[in-house]
Formats: sequence, C-alpha cells, structure tokens
Amino acid sequence: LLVLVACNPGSDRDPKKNPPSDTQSARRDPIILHYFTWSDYVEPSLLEPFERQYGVKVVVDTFGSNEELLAKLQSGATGYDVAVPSDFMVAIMAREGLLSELDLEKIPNVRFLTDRLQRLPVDPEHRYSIPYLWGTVGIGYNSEVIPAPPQSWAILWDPRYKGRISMLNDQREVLGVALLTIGQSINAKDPEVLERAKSKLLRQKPLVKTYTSETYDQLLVSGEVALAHGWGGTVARAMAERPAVKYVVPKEGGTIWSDCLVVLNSSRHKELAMRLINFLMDPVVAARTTEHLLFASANREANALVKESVRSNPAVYPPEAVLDRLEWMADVGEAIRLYDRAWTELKMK
Amino acid sequence: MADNSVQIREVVKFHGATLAVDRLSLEIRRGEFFSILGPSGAGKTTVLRLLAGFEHPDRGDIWIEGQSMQGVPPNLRPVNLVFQSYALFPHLTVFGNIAFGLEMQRVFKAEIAARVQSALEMVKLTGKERRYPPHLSGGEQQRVALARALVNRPAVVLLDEPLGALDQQLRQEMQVELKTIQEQVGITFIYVTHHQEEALTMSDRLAVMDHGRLLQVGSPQDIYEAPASVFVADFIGVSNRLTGTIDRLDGAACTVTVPDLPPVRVRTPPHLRAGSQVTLLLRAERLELSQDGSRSERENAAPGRVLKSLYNGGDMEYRVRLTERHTWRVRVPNRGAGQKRFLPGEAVFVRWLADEGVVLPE
Amino acid sequence: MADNSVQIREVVKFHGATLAVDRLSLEIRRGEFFSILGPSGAGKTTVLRLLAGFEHPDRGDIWIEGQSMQGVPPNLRPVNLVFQSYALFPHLTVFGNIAFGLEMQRVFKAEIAARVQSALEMVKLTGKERRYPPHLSGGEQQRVALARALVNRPAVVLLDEPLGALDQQLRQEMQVELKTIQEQVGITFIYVTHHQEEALTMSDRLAVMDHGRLLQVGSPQDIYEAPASVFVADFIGVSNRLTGTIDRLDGAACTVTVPDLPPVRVRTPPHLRAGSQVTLLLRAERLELSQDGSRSERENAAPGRVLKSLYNGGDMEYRVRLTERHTWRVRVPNRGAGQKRFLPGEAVFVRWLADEGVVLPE
Amino acid sequence: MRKVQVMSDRRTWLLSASLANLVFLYLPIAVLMVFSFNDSRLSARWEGFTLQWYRALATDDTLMAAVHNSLLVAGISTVIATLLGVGAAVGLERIPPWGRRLVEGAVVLPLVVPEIMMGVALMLFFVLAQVPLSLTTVTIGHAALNLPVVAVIVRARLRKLDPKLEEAARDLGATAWQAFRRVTLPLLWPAILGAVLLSLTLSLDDFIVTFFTAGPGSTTLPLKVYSMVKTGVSPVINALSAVLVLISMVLIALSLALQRKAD
Amino acid sequence: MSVTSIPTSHQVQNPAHRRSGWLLAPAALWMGAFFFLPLLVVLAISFASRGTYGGVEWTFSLANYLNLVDPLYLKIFLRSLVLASLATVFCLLLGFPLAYHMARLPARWQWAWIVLIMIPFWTNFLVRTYAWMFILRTEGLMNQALLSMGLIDTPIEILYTEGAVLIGLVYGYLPFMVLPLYAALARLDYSVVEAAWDLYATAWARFWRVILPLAKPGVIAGCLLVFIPSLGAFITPDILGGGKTMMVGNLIQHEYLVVRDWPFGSAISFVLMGAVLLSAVLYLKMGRDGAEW
Ligand SMILES: Nc1ncnc2c1ncn2[C@@H]1O[C@H](COP(=O)(O)OP(=O)(O)OP(=O)(O)O)[C@@H](O)[C@H]1O
Ligand SMILES: Nc1ncnc2c1ncn2[C@@H]1O[C@H](COP(=O)(O)OP(=O)(O)OP(=O)(O)O)[C@@H](O)[C@H]1O
Ligand SMILES: [Mg+2]
Ligand SMILES: [Mg+2]
Repeated sequence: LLVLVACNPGSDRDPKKNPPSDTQSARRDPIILHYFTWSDYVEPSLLEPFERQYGVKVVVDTFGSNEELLAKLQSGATGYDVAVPSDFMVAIMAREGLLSELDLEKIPNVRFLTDRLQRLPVDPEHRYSIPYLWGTVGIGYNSEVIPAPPQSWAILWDPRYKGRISMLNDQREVLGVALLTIGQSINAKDPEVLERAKSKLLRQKPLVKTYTSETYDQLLVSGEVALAHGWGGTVARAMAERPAVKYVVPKEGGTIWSDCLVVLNSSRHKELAMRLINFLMDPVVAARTTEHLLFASANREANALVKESVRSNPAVYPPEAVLDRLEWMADVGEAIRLYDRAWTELKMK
Repeated sequence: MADNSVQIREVVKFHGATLAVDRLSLEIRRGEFFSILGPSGAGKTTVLRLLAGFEHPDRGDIWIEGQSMQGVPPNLRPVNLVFQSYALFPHLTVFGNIAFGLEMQRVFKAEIAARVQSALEMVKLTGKERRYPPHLSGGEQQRVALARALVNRPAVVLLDEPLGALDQQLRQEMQVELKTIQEQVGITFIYVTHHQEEALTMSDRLAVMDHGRLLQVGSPQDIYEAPASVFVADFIGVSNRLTGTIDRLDGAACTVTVPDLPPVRVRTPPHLRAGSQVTLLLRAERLELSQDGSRSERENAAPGRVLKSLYNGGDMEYRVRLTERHTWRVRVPNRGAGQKRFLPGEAVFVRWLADEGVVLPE
Repeated sequence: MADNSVQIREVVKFHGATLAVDRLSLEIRRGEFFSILGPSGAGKTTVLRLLAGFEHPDRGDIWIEGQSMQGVPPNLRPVNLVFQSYALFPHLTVFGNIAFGLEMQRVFKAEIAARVQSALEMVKLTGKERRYPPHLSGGEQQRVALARALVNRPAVVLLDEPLGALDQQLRQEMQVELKTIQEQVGITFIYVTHHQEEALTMSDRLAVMDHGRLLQVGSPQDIYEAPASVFVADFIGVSNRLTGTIDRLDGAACTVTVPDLPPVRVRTPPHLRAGSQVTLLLRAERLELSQDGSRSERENAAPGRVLKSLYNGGDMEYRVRLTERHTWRVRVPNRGAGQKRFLPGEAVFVRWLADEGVVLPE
Repeated sequence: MRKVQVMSDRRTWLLSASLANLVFLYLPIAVLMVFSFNDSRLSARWEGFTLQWYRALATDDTLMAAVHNSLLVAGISTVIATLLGVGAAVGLERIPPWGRRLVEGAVVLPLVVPEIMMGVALMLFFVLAQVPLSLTTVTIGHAALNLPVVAVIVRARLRKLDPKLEEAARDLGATAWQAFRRVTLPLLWPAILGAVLLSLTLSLDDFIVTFFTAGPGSTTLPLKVYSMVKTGVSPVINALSAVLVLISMVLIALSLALQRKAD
Repeated sequence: MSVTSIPTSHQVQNPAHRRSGWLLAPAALWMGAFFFLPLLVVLAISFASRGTYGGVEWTFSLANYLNLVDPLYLKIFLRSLVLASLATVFCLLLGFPLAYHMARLPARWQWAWIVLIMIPFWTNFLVRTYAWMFILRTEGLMNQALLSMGLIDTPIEILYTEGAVLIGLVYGYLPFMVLPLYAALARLDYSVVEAAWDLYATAWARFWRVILPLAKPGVIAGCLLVFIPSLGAFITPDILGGGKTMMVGNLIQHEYLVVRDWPFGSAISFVLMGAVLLSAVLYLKMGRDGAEW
C-alpha cells in the first residue's frame, strides 16, 4: 500500500497543505526555482533578466530522456518547479497527476503560439502544457552518396546502403517508421499490424550499422553512415559541420514532436513557475534558444526573429507540405507490451 | 607474600576444549630471574598472557605486587611483555617504539627523552633511535623490544622466548646481556623458553611445564641434578635410562638389578625398599668410556660396543650399545690430541660412579 | 674431477654494490655431507642460489657432475634445494608437494606413487600424505621439504638452514634423522647453517665463510683443532685469546711472553722464529681451574680470580679475571656433587697443557 | 652479461605486457585529450586546433557547479564509507565466527546487485521515508555503494596484520582506543588509501545510482554529461577530463619525487 | 611431536577484543537502512504488477518470474553470460601480467602504478566510450594504424559488433581485475615459485601449477568484480555495440525506464542476482581455500 502511495506522489502532496510561501521565504533567502530540462535548452545568461526581475534564483537540472524525467517524477521526486516533457509524455504525466493546471492569465505570451501547435492532441486546451520547441523525425542523408532526396522511408531498406544506415535507438520511433512504410499509423495497436512491422524491421536489421539516438550526427559528418533516421535538429547540427548532409521527411510522413513547458504539481512556487514559462515564451528569448539549439520554436513571433539561415533550414523548419504529413505520437496503453516485445525480438535476432 | 612479585593461585585456563593451563600455582619473588621451560604447546605463552592480562583465568586468581589482577586490563597492569616475535611497531622509529609506553602514561616530553636515552644506552643502541625496526638486525630488534618494556620500569618483565629467532652466536651474546641488564635494574624477569641450557644458565629459579601442568620448580641445580620425573630429566640434558629392581639395600648404597646388565650400584634413595621397581637416570656427560671393566662398591662398569662417534668440538658423543634394548649416549669432553679415541665397533666399558644417577620410583 | 660432485671455480657474485661471493673456489666430493658455516650475511645463501641456478656468477664458473652450469636454468640442473623456510606449496597436499618434481619430469603415475610412498617412509610421514602443509608441525614441514628434494634423486641436495626454525629438542632429533637419511641415500648434501655444533656433528667436511670469502675448508676436527684464523676459532667454539712474543725456541716447545702474565709454554709452531708476534688461542673447555699454581715444561698455570660462575647443566662456565685485559671463559665438565666448586671472588689458577692451544702468526 | 639476459628476458616480457596495458588504458584518454583541442563541436573529424573548449570550460558555471557537486558527493560519501567501512572491517574481526560469516555474506551482496536496481530501490526507499531527494540522498547512496568496497579492502589488510602489535600497545599502557589509533590505524593506511582511491573513482563516475537519488539542484558531472546526449556531448567535457588527468599525473609525479627525497 | 594443532591466525580470538564488535554497528545500520530495506521494497515490488500507464499495481503474483521463462529472455541471459564471461577472461589475461609486474616492483612504484591505473577512470565514462568509438570505427585510429603498418588491406569492421562491446567491457572493468590480483600476488611468497623452478618446472608450469593457484583468492575476487557489472552493463552495448543486441543490463534498464514495468524489471534483477550469487557460492565452495573475500 505504501508503495502505491509512493508512486502517486501527487496525491499525498496536496498543494493546499503547502501553500506557496513565496513571500515568507523571500526575506530570508532568495527563492530558488528549479527548472528541470534538457541539457543545453537554456543558456544561463538568458535567465539573468528573469532572476533580477523576480529576485529568484533559477537552478537548472538536466535530464537525458523523457523516460528519465518520468521515472524521476513518478517516484515522487519533489522540488522541481518547471519541466520540459515531450508531447506524449505530457499525456502520461497529466494522467499520473504530476502536472499542475496552468493559469493562462499568468502566461500572456501564450498568444504567440503558432497555429499548428495551438491545439495539441494531447492537451488541446493547454490545461497543463504549452508547446515550446518542436521538430520532426526524418532522414539525414549524405548528398554525396545519395544525390537525389529520398522520397520514401523505403530507402532505409535499400540493400545498396547496407552498413551505411543508422536508426534511432527508440522502440516507438523505429517501429513507427516500419508502420509508416506499410501504410499504418505510427500509433497502431493491432497486434497483427505490429507483427508485420516487426518482420519488416527484422529484414532491415542486417543493413543497419547501428541503432543510436545520440551519435548519428557524428556518423553523418564523418561519412560513416549515408542515411540516418533522426531528429531534424540533430541533423541540422551535422549540416553545419558538413554541408553535404541534407534532411528530408519522406512522403509517408513522420513523427512531429514538441517539447512542452509544464508546471509540476509538487511545485511550491507555482506562481513564479508560470512566470518563468512566460519568460521563456518571450519572442526574443525563444528566438535565441532556437538559434542555439536548431529546434524550431513554437513561438510565432520568435520565428520571425530567427536568422534566415536557420529559418530556411528544412531540418529545423520543414516546408508546409511536409507539415501536413506529420503525425503526433500517442500513448498506446497496454499495446506498449506489443511494441516492447517486438523491439526485444528485433534486438535479439 | 611481601617478597612475592607474582602469585598465581590454582589457575585454570581453557582454550576451547584444550586445557592450556591446569591448576597452576606459582610464586615468583621480587627481583628474581625466573624461567618457564617446557615443550611446544606446554602452555608457557598462555601463562604469560594471563599475567599480562590478554587472557583471563577460568578459575583461580593472579596477584601482582600484592594486587589482585581480576578485572584489571593489560594497560593498567604493572607488567610489560616482550613478545616472541618482538611485535615492534613498524611505523615508529626506535625512539617512537621505546617512548610509546611513556607517552601513554603521559610522561613529560623532556622526561621521555631522557628515559628513552638511558634505555637506549642500557641496550647499547644509542645512535640508532631514528631507524625503523625493519632496518635493524634481529639482535637489535630484540634489544629494542627489551628497552621498550624496561623503560616503563614495570614491576615485572615477561619475556616470551625473546631469543628464539636469533642465531646461535647472537643468542649467546644476548643471554649475557639480558642477564646483566636484569641484575642491573633488579626487576623481576619471567622468562619463557624451550632452550634448556639458556634456562639453566640464566635463571635464579625455573619451572618446567608440560600439558599446562607444573612439573617441577627449583634452582637450576635442583632441576638438573634431581629431576622429579623422567620427563623433566629427558627434557633437560641428555639422559640414559635403566629400569630395574632394587635388590639389596646396604646403608648408603644399594644394588639395582637390570635385565641383561651387570648389577648396578647406586646411592640408596629415600623411601624405597628392596624389591621396588625403579628407573635409574644417568646423564650422558657423567659417564666415561674405558677399556677397563673393573667394578667396585663405588664404581659401575657395563660392557658395550661403540656404534658411532660424533665429533662435537668441545666434546665427543659416543653411541654405545649395551644390550638389545640399551643404546646409550656417552659424552666425553674433548681433551685434544692426547686423548684416547674410540672407534665404531670397538668393545668398551661404560663406567660411572655409584654416586651419579637419579633413582625414581617406577 | 671424477669424484667431484660440485666444482666452484673462482666465482664472484655482486648484489648491487655488495660483494656477496668473493672469488670462491670449492670442490665437493660425491656422496659427501658438506657444510657451509658462517655468520649472517656471509654469502651462504648466495652460494646455494648460484648452485641451484637462481643467481648467475658475475665471474667464474660452476660445474656439477662434470657439466658446466653456464646458462643452465634451475629446472634443468641436477640439484634440488631445501629452502630455509621450506617454501612448501600451500595449495598442494604433502603428496602433491613431494610428487611435484616427478610430475614435472613426466614420470609415470604409478612410479610417482611408488617413489613418493618410499620417500614418505624415509622421512616417517606415511599416513600424512593427504594433509596440507599449514596443518603440519614445523618438524613435519621440514621433512616434507626434504622428501620433496630427495624423491627426485638429484646428484646434489642443497639445504639452506633447514633446521633454523625448529626448537632445540626437535632440532637435535632432526639432525640425527637427516644424517641417517644422507648416509642411506648416499647423495651429496650441501648444508648451510650458522649453528656450529650442528655443522661439526653432521659434516664430513665443512667450509667457513665470511664476507663472501672462504676462510677455511676441512674436516670438523681440522677446523676445530686447527683453526686457520682468529675469526674461525671465535666462530666455532669458545676461545680465549692471548697476544705475545715468542721468546725462546727450544725444540718441540717454546715460551711466549705475554704482558702481565707468567710466560706461557706452547708447542713450537712451524715457520715461526723467536721474536715473532703471535696470537695464542685456548679453548674454554681445555682449561682447568685449580688451587694449585705449580707450572712445568708441559703445563701452564696463570693466577686469577673467579668473577662469575654459570651453571649449565652438563658443565660449569667460570669467568676468570687474569689481568686488566684478560677475562677468560673456562668450561669445566660438571661431575656432580663430589666436584670442587669455585665461588665468585675466589683466587684460582687457570691451568692448561702446553700441547693445547693454537698459535697463529699475528 | 648472462645474468642480465636470463633475468631480464622475463622482466622485459612482463614490463612490455604491463606497458601494453597502460597503452590500452590511456589510448582513449589520449584521443579525448586530442579532441579537446579540436575545432568542432562534434568529435567526428579533426577540424583544426582551438583552445575554445578550455575557454568555455573556464566560464561554464553550470559545469563547474556539477563538478563541485561531484567532488562534494565523492568526498563526503568516501569519508562516510571509509569511516564506516574501516569500522566494519575492524569490528568484523572481533565478533564470533558465525556472526562473521553472516556479515561477510551480507557485505558481498551489494557487490552482486545490478546497479540500476540499487538505484531504483534507494529512490523508492527515500520517497517512502519522505526524504526529499537531494545531494544528501546521492551522498547516502554513494556511501552505501562504496562501504562494502572499503570494508573488503581494509579487511584483507587487517587479516595480514599481526594482532600482537595491538596487544603490545595495550601492554604498554594504551587503552583500546589508543592502541587502535596509534598502532592499527597507521598500519592500515595503505589499505585505507587504496580504498579511498577506489571509492572516489567509483563515486566520481557513477551515473545510475546518482540518477535515481538526485533531486533538484543536485546535478553531478556524470548526470550533466549524460543529459547532454540529446544535443551532443560538448568537447568542454573533453577539456575538463584532460585537465583532471593532467592534475592527477602531476600529483603522482610530485608524491614520487617527495618520497624519493624522504628515502 | 607435541605440536598437534596449529591455530591459524584468524581463529585466534582475543576475548578482550570482543567488546569492540560494536564498531560493526554503524556500518550495519547504514547498510541495513540504505541497502537491505530498499532491497526489500524492490523484492516486494517484483511480486506486484505494472499499472496500465506504468507504476505499480499491488497484486501479489508470480507472473513476473514466470514470464521470464521464455526462450527470448533465456537467450538474452545466455548471450550476456557469454559476453560477460569473455570480458572476464580477457580482463584476467590482460590484467595478470600487469598485476604480477606491479607486485614485484619496489613499494614506491607499486603505488605509482596503482594510481596510474586509476587515473583514466577519473574522466567521464561516456566521453571515454566515445573515444573508443573514434578509435574503433571504420576510418578510426585502429584501422588507420593497422592499414599503414600493412597488417590489413581492408579496414576491420569492429565498431557496432560484439567485439567492440567486449573491448568496452574489458576496458571499463580492467582495474577491478588488476587491483585484487595485485593484492593477492603481492602477498605471494616468491620462494615458492623458485621451489617449483628448482623442481624442474618450466615457466609455463610455474605459472600454471603454482602462481595461479596461489593467486586464486585474487582471481576469484577480480572475476566477480568484472563479471557482475559486465552482466549489468547497458551503456557500452548500446554505444559500442550499436544497440543491435540486448544484454540483461539493457533489458533491465528498458523495463525500468522505457516500459516502466518496475515489477518485471525487479524480477529480472532478482533472478540475475540469484544466478550470480549461486554461481559465486558454487565457485567458492569448489575452491575452499580461496574462500576469503
Ligand atoms: N587462541 C588459542 N585457541 C585455541 N587453542 C590455543 C590458543 N592458544 C593456545 N592454544 C592451545 O593451548 C595450548 C598451550 O598453548 P601455548 O601457546 O601456551 O603453548 P606454549 O607453551 O607457549 O608453546 P610454544 O612453545 O609452541 O609457544 C596449546 O595446546 C595450544 O594449541
Ligand atoms: N637480493 C639481494 N639484493 C641485495 N643484496 C643482497 C641480496 N641477497 C643477498 N644480499 C646481500 O649479500 C650478502 C650475502 O647474503 P646471503 O643471503 O648470501 O647471506 P647468508 O650467509 O645466507 O646470511 P644469513 O645467514 O643471514 O641467511 C649480504 O650482505 C646480503 O645483504
Ligand atoms: Mg609460546
Ligand atoms: Mg641465508
């Protein structure tokens, strides 16, 4: 029973029992706001104006994957105020009661959101989250080896590129590609469909050099792989080092993702947390972040401020035509077992 | 009790199932050089550890300088132990080792320096105080261990085979030094060894132990000349043994009949009568070899044949076969070229005075 | 060379800057029990290690059984070493230890079993072959080490103070056993020790070493009775020393003048003339104490005063002070109650025959 | 000379095998050092020499904070693990044999548990006990991780110590504590130093247990580095590693030189 | 002979010492609180089941353990076992000469070598592993060196194979092999080796018949310290192995973090732990004399 409680920390950490004590503690120490985000998502100097304005100190902690974030919060780690989960994780976290409802009044900058991200399937009302940065999953390729942009995900099954293909080391994304090639949704739950996707991947495995979510930018730059299944922003960073690297989202479509700003239910400074979100949504701040990270901003005004070289990069800002073909990844519930099984079998063959 | 430095009363000590010390009672006088002698496993070390306070008697009690030692931990006892392997602190210099006990007693720095210095002089190690024990020779280490105990001016110094690890040459030198130091400082020494000659030469009195039991206590002469048992006689010195029956008692002397040997004349032992079974012990160096087989009231002679002769430097040891069951060891002082040498195979008589030999009731 | 088991020719060996063996030449006969005697650091172990092949001569060479050992590694030499600390394999049983050498030589299983069994019998360890060395007593370990070497029937067995770690009792027993075994198997034994008595009793011949140099080689009697130097005499047995001038040479005997002492009569040494400075060595056990001070051509007497008497069991040792510079040790066999005992402070004469004593040129 | 030949044949063989080991150990270190001067954010190719990563290192406050946290955690957890571990090793020597066997088994167990489970277990435990995750919990976790290591190393050394030394001290008037403090402890130093070294190493580089037990504001260097994987691990980390390795090398060289002087 | 029983040093129990048994207490409390209690929590969880969206559903069942009896998982276990064993063997082969060499050096140099061996591990694991990627890849340092030396004509594809995982594991755990080996070898009485030599043993026989058996406690300790973490490794297989194979470590990590099935992850961990403990106990039983840790 205790364990259950532990895993649902939101329930015993009723915010009403811990009323925000911003004003009290402000006199003794500066309030510390804990911002839990991806590494590099924020340049420390960017936060200085915010810290000055509100007399707070923002401490940044970083995580490496959505799973890590969830594991941490689900277990009951408290003390974080603002976090940046990806879209599908927002749904999970909301269901687990980890997120605090937002008061959009306190986040006026929400008005800058681009239309496409206004109504995210996971949280159309922005009750818990506000999209912050977004991007796509596609193919990074070496145009010296493959002069014409690949039209289809099927190129990843082309035996000519045996040993020069890298895939993300992520079960949903990889199975997603297979599902797309057989004309299914990336959120398919039908066991038979998943079985087909799996066998497709098994056929691909001999061609794959590595499953990696981290180092394919290096591999593209060094020329060790010609085709890399990966995130646009990461490919964009490879492009900067080696112009021959190009990015495309094939015609079957691909995943669109968005990292969203949320306030955690266990936060003791929700008020300030929302102010921080608002600050991060500021067009100037957001533009700086995009230029630095090469992930597209969810902020319309910011996009206007981003420098041209970035804005015209298809790996950062995909063309409109592409945008229509993108699909959000949704939680598949119990079907995750099927994905899991397929993934394990893929790895063990 | 006033003269007694140490009193051990009916002490019993078990190690698990082994009876290491068995109803031991012993009184050791102040200023005495007292040795405990016995074979390996006799319980000698256990006695010292009981005195030092590392072990506690299962029964009986121990008094040191008129104080009961019951419940007194080692650090509060007026005794110091010199360990067999020295147990010098390898991380401290010679000075640090010797000063250790004084530092523990919170003696003033200046006094420590002075006392360590004089202890170093006593053991002739002046000038080596900065050395570390591993860089000392065995003999030097031994002297540091001794100085480390003596510098505290304990009532009793316990020494557990302190010379066991030294070579013979050094051992003899150190025996003399130890004895000299003991006489100089007048502290009670309790000295454990299984080297008989050492115990005889150095001690005022000595105790022989075996299997945790006290077999005999007395002066070196008491022990050597009048061993109380065959074990003691065998353990100290080289003895030849005869078993026979008292045949005739005539005043001061009597005759013992031994199978296969001519009758043997011995001094009449007290409390024995004709017909008693006795064991007769003869020291190897009290026998003589000769070609003359004449016997008398005062002198015995038994015929035999030399089996082997061993050259020892100071003396010769002959193995002489008397009968099927009796092969004796005879030690003859080596008097140089003039002396008659017996060769293996030669027929000889072993001769000895009737006064010699110890008679023990069977 | 046919009789020579081992031949060491002008061997020099440095350990870093230390000259451990200095131009050593030695021939050891087949089947001989040969001892090497010397103080700690003399280079004894180094000699054995050179023979076994663990060290290589910096100069000179070594022949064993007529073969030069140059470049021959230890595993191919027909010698086996019994280490001072035994160096038994702790992970092997007694059987495994003894069988090791045979297994390395790929002897058949059945033969190994038989040979190990007979080696065990020889060292009286039958029945203990399943034990591990840590569960054996010191004496038993020693015998395993010996059996481990002998079972290979090497041409030479090298023994490095094999009895050093044993207590006196055991040591004496093992001396006899070792000697018996050697006579039985007839293998050449090279035996290193710093225990003089042991070397004298056991050896056919022996060598005395110091500082890497060979001082004297000879039979035990040669060495004891005619030491070639003061060092040898001092190292083996107890000697008293006098320095004086040859005064008068009259045929077989001569007179030596020693300051503060009456003139001393000695056998005339060869190659010396009147006026030569000489050192006279007198063995402690060749001296006598008496109240009679008469002197003659054949006998010397010098007055002195007893300083101390030590009871040794088999004999008494007196320290007698003759002059300021001469305090002598006199060993008198202990002949029991009938004998005259001298007390400290008593005036006595030390007497000895003119035949005794060794004269060495200064 | 012959001697030199025979002896040194084996010696050279051993020495070259050992040096080969060192090359193996240091090869990646050399590579990462080289890349710390590479003018490219992705360590994919050599793009030219630069000192920018060292400059960045000097000004990167969050990285410095992470280093600071790492050192703090490693330092304190090592102190705790060492104190308790030495206590355990010493205490173990002094309890009845049956208890000793039990405790020995219990000490081996943590070495057998998959680290991730240990992390999860600790995290759940802290949450159940309502202890907020922080640097303190990280430190506690590391101490629990390192304690058995210290105990094992120190115990091995303790068993080689002559128990007579402590008895000698007692005999010379030292109380039990003094005997331990003045005799046993100094003799255990080499082992304790070794244990400290290993404990520091394990703690400094630990990711898994740290990850699960860390709370807000307790990012250590490994956490920081692992979180960089999404956007690429910056060569600043290479620069940092290079600096660390160089400092340690200088420290060893110094201590060797000092010891030589002391001899 | 009067010596019948020789008390070995660790049997000797000084009663005066018994009192200081309390020194064990702080460590026992610490490990009890921060290791054994948490372990019990996880043990309990391993019998529960996963909630629909992760988390723990508190129903007692053996399902997690039964699920493991599946050829797929057995295969993962087996493969991990093989790889971890290989890593252990290679560590032993590499580490032994090094440890032996260190043990025979003067004390001062021994220290220097120990520290020298530890230093690489004061850098970050991930960065070191990336460096290995650079060394091993097709156009990497190793291939270039081999090509230029003319040892090979075409680059060896080693990165993203199990070979690379093996190299990574050996690299990562080599010190854990060397240190215990060194400790055991430093204790070895060299005269025993000479005795073997004198008894006709060749270099190989001396090593095999004497040195190795005597270093056994160190070998066992070292092997355990390499084998166990190798089994649990998941970053090395992912990065150097190209994520193409799964080891038990990956599986556990996957269950805990990706699938968020903590009960199953815990069950796998306990089975792994049990298997390792069992084999360790068996191994120690076989070599009784090596039974000191
Ligand atoms: N700590 C112990 N545990 C069990 N038995 C012991 C212990 N200490 C001594 N013994 C046993 O008690 C007996 C007496 O041992 P003790 O050490 O006193 O003999 P010793 O006379 O000093 O022998 P040695 O001459 O060999 O030193 C022996 O049988 C020994 O085995
Ligand atoms: N490995 C070595 N390195 C340096 N010096 C050595 C070595 N072995 C021996 N020596 C030195 O060589 C000399 C002779 O040593 P050796 O061991 O042969 O003497 P020993 O006669 O056997 O002495 P002991 O009776 O003490 O065993 C000594 O001065 C010793 O210090
Ligand atoms: Mg004893
Ligand atoms: Mg020697």
